[in-house]
Amino acid sequence: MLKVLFFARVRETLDCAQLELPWSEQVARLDALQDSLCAQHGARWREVLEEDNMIRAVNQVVVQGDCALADGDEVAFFPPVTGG
Amino acid sequence: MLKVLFFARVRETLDCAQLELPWSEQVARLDALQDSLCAQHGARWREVLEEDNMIRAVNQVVVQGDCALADGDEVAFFPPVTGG
Amino acid sequence: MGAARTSVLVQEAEFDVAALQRGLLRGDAAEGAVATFTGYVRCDNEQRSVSSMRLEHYPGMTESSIEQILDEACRRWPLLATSVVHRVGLLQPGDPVVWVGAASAHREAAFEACEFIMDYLKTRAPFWKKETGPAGEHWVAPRSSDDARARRWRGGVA
Amino acid sequence: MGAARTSVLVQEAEFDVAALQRGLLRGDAAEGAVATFTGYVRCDNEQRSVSSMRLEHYPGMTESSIEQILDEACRRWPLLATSVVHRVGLLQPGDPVVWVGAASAHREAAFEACEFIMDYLKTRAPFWKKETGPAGEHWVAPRSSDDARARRWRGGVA
Repeated sequence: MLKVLFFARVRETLDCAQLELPWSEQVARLDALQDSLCAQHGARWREVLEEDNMIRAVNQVVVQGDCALADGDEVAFFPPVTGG
Repeated sequence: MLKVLFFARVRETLDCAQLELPWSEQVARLDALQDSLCAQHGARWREVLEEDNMIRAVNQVVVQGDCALADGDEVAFFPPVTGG
Repeated sequence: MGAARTSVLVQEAEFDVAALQRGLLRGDAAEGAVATFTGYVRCDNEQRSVSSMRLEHYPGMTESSIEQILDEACRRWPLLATSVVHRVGLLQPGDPVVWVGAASAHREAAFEACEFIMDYLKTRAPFWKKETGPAGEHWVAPRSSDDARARRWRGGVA
Repeated sequence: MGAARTSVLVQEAEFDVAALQRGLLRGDAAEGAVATFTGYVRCDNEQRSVSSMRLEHYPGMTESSIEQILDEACRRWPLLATSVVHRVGLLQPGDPVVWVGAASAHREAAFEACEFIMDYLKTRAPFWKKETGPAGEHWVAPRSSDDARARRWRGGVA
């Protein structure tokens, strides 16, 4: 299983805080997972998730570029942070 | 009248916290006042007041070099500050 | 001097700056210097009037990302203790949002570490602010000046 | 935004950092940032064990010199309020000696002003520390690093 989380403006725009999907070879990498989500949910998702400043984290660590995903991983999509 | 104050190590070494002396043309400048104090109180005073890092203030403002003194002025001699 | 103590709290409740500052002290008078920073919700932000602010975060990642920032600060400076409290949920103008404290023997380390931690919090910890004002709700955009401040530290100790 | 408020206290009594920090706030939520510094008597200073510390000052000049430092900070940074409390008399290791607070809309001004004020206090305000330890009494010597830190600010805002 992969757990996918969305935060802040991304969560609101997609109207989705969290989803789960089974791990498979088709979603064994981060870019592939993102493509799969966009293909499944449509153009609005692609527009949001492909934004230039979108941040992606795997297991609560920000990743730059693509990376492998293992069964049980937690993936998150969120906009630039604005705390403090 | 001139009021002369000594602080911290200077006060302790000279065993004098404060003295007053009448204003006159002979003590109308800071260097002249210092010379007069040293002449009156002896070599120990000269040694202390002529230390390289001695700080002199007139009317509670640090002065660099010599300056004029007026009747009623407050003069202070003290070592480098160490608060904070 | 042993390992520096670190503490991270993410909470809805208001915090007590005096208690937080006491919590930095070991009790053996090794600390000569404590620098602190408190961030507050302002009544206006970039010319927009603010009536309330909601802070969202990423539970779990928030705490671990702040702990990483504190560990990095402890590697860079000779700290005795450092601590962060960050509030989440609904806040009003004037409410304190974040507190950072750093204790060291000397002030240079305390000041620099405190500033470093704030700069990294602003750019690395997963919090998001949503303002409410006369024009409705509004996700706060990141400030490029925050990125610039965080980049100052990349070359090591300033 | 009007003139920044400044406050200077020289006192024997201990101070309350929470009350001092509240005193920086105007109540209209204009402040986004408060930076503070607290200096404590350490149990050791330059390898000498310290059992107590006596702080002497120059009444009158102390207050006016600190006010000048705060006025200079207000000219250099967009501050809303700034405040200094400095204790005098007999202190023990662990006792707080000095507190500096600076409030501004943004954190850069608050941090820099707080650090500037401390650097100038250390080198310009007429306080003198006398330590007591196993070897007897000892007037604390100025640290050349304090002079170096104060000189950083000569060229204007860092």
